Amino acid sequence: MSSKRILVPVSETSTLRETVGYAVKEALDGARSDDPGLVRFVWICSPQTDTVTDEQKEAGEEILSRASLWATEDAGDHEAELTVETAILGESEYIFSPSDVAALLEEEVAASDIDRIVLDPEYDPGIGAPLLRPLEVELAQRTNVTVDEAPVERATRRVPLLRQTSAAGVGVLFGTAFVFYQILNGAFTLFDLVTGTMSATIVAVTLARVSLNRRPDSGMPVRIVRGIIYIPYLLYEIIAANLVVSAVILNPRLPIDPRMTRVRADVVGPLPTTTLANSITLTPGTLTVRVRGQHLVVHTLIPWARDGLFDGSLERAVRFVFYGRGSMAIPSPKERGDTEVLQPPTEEDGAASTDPQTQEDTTGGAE
Amino acid sequence: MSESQEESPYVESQVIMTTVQLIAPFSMTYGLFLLFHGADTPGGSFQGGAIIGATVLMIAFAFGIEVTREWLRNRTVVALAAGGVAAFGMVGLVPVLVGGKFLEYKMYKEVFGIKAKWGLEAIEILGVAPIVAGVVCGLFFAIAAGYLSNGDTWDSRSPTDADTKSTPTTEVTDDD
Amino acid sequence: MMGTIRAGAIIACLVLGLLFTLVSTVGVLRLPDIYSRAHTASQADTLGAGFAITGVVLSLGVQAPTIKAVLLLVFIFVTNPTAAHAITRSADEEGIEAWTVDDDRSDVDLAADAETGGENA
Amino acid sequence: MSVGLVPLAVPQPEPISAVEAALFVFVLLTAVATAMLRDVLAVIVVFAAYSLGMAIFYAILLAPDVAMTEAAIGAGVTTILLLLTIAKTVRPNEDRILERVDGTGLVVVGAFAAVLIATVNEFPAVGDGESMAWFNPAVSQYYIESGYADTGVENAVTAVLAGYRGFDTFGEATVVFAAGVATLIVLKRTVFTRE
Amino acid sequence: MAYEALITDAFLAVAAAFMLLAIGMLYRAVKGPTTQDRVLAVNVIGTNTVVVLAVLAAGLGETSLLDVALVYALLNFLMAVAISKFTVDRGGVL
Repeated sequence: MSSKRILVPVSETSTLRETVGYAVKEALDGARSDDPGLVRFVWICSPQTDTVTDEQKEAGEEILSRASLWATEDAGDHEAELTVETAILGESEYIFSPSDVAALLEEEVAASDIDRIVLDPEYDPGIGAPLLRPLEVELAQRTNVTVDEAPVERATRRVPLLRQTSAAGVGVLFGTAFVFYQILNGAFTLFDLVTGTMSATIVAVTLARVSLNRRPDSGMPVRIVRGIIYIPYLLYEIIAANLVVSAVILNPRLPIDPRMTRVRADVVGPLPTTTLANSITLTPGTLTVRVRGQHLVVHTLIPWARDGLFDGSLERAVRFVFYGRGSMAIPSPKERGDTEVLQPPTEEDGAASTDPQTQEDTTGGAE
Repeated sequence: MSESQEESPYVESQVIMTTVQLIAPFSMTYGLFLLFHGADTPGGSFQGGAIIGATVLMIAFAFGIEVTREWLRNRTVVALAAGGVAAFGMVGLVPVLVGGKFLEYKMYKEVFGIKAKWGLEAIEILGVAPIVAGVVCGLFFAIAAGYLSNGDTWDSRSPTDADTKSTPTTEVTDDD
Repeated sequence: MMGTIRAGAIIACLVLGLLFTLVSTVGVLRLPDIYSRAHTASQADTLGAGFAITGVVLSLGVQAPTIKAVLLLVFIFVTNPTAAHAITRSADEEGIEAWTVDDDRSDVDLAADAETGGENA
Repeated sequence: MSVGLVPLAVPQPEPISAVEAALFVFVLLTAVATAMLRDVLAVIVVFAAYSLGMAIFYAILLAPDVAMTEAAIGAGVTTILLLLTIAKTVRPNEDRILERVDGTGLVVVGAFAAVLIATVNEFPAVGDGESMAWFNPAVSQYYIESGYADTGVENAVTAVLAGYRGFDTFGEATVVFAAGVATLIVLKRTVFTRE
Repeated sequence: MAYEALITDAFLAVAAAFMLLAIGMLYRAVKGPTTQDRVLAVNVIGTNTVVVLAVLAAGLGETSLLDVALVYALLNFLMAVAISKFTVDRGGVL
């Protein structure tokens, strides 16, 4: 499971140092001197002009050399077990969207036999749009390698409150607020249309940079439709599980077996993670306690719920909502070895139905 | 910003942040709805202003006060509160200027041909709501800063202020 | 006939809502520690509220206020799990350990251990 | 109106309903718990529950304006500001959850409460058509009859607050503003110390 | 429309029952032991309040109560979010 060939796209960010450290640590994990791990740093040219200026290229080379210096530094005594490569990408192409970046990275994956991509949470190749989320989606669709965000701890707050926004973003927010206002109101008088417009403008202007994680794109309506399909499924899951858990709680013997577990979910980005975390919480018997990147610390009440969680049906459904039908067919977290019971039973009582395939894969670095 | 974030920086919860991002536009729209419709339906500008203020608190809790501070400048909060009082006074004084009495809405109809109703609406929307929203935010940030000040960088004046922080609660209840 | 069905549906929804909220209350009172209690608080209660408000929606029928009741449902379903997450996260942050069947400590002990033990989450 | 001392129950047009009874118990319990708890943080949390009960009370009494104020202020603002203020205080470390009751204090408070309860009887019943409020045509009746004609506002509460008593409301708004300013003066800072 | 009275009674009875459950929940709010337990209990009471208000709105035929319920639905989780900050290092992370 331990992945050893890691691709890291780099850009000038405050979290680059920690990302490098994380990638090196992951690459060294399980590597031997006869079978060295690989960390490949790539820098993607900014697309401001058709041709890349020397200045830009120099800046890129500077970042890359800094990254590889850090990487050797972090490898320390294990230097022999690590190969560090650098490359500049996209010199001959015009890159202006997340999917272009993803396409470049996809080529890289094929060329260098990469099996994991580590993303800097603040990675931005300078194409001027909030990019991480769409990039993660693209990569999840295009490649079959693991994509994860480096669990960096920033000196400041985890996420900046204000993000870049766009006319489309303001528009979406304005529309939402306006529709909500008219729904509340129920009548369409001139007064309501005027005040509704005013309210929606105020909301859009003040909150556009707060509420939108990313620029709305053409995939948004599709995701909304898929989200609506998801609701009845979730309701069914909630009700079915509720009946089971209710029976347990009303049972005079109270046959519970609470355990803290950890699952690495294969969804990336704030909204998918939150949807998954809240769906898990809403489904009785499981409760998301912490979210660290892709690692969910989930408290489970009964073995039945634990098995359901490890089967990953909700994860698949959330992947369907955000990445489409094609991305549903992934192995369950249990098959991937992405599950772990943090409080394994100490005594051998036969009831311990969950065989914790405890694998110290990627979870160690999450703390 | 402050590199010396002491030991083990606290990581904000992704789930809480995303939910707040989702709820904030709705609660803010609802607050605005209440203050615009205070004249005809239950609720009104006081409640609307309080809900708008609560929306800001919501964001401050999810993302942390420092970043909210960058978003909402000092002068925004002060302008809301002080501007509200000023607007209220203005609406009241205009009838005086044209020979009526303070807050005599009838004068709006007689002199400007505006229905008296809009005078009421004006003090509700421009006066009461901004004052409440501004004061709620202002109190929140002021009290929150009260105990961040222990050696923290952004209380430049007196780091000992922290001990006086329990006084403002009496003022808080005055809002009702 | 339609009236009978509608009345039946409304009352069924209300009874179900009451039932799940009862489960939630029993759970919060009975279960051994904060994490387990948060389960029923966030889930049974959300579903209970969901059913009860569905009853209200059915009874209001097609009119303007109905949509407010539907919005209530939506907001409850979005905010309740977040609240449960926030609460348990804070418990985790304080270092309160989750109770397991092997554990013979009570919830009071667990809370006290978190304060005195000094082990971080 | 009967003057005889009927225990607590106000002469109501309708008997007290099950909801009201349950609500009464709830609010009473939260109030007692708020007074008795030792941990100040717990007091604030339980006080939030009290505010929830009061909001339903106002709703049952058909005062949605007041209920909404209670909702917005109670759920959104008061609890948060109290928490902010209290968060750094010391909490009692003992096992005891509730305060010990002081006998003398209980007697004094009980006597005071008894006096207050005795006056309840003199209140007009909810929805009582013969109460004083309806017999004062100079004020109440006037508001109800000509409020809409005078102000063009459908919500009578708003009509009174912003219309008839606009000057008063101006004063109140200024008081809220002054309260904010006073807090800043006490804390010796602008809203954000560093701009 | 013979059912109208029945349904109204049902709504009022359910509101009363929800209040009784809230009273039960108060035990947890008072007993604790941790602040999180209390906030959890009050959060459930808050959800109950939303339900009671909505049910009363239907039972009393007073739809304006739905507006009050909406305020709670939007703001009820604020305290839970707030407490998640305050319990950590006594609000130092705010």
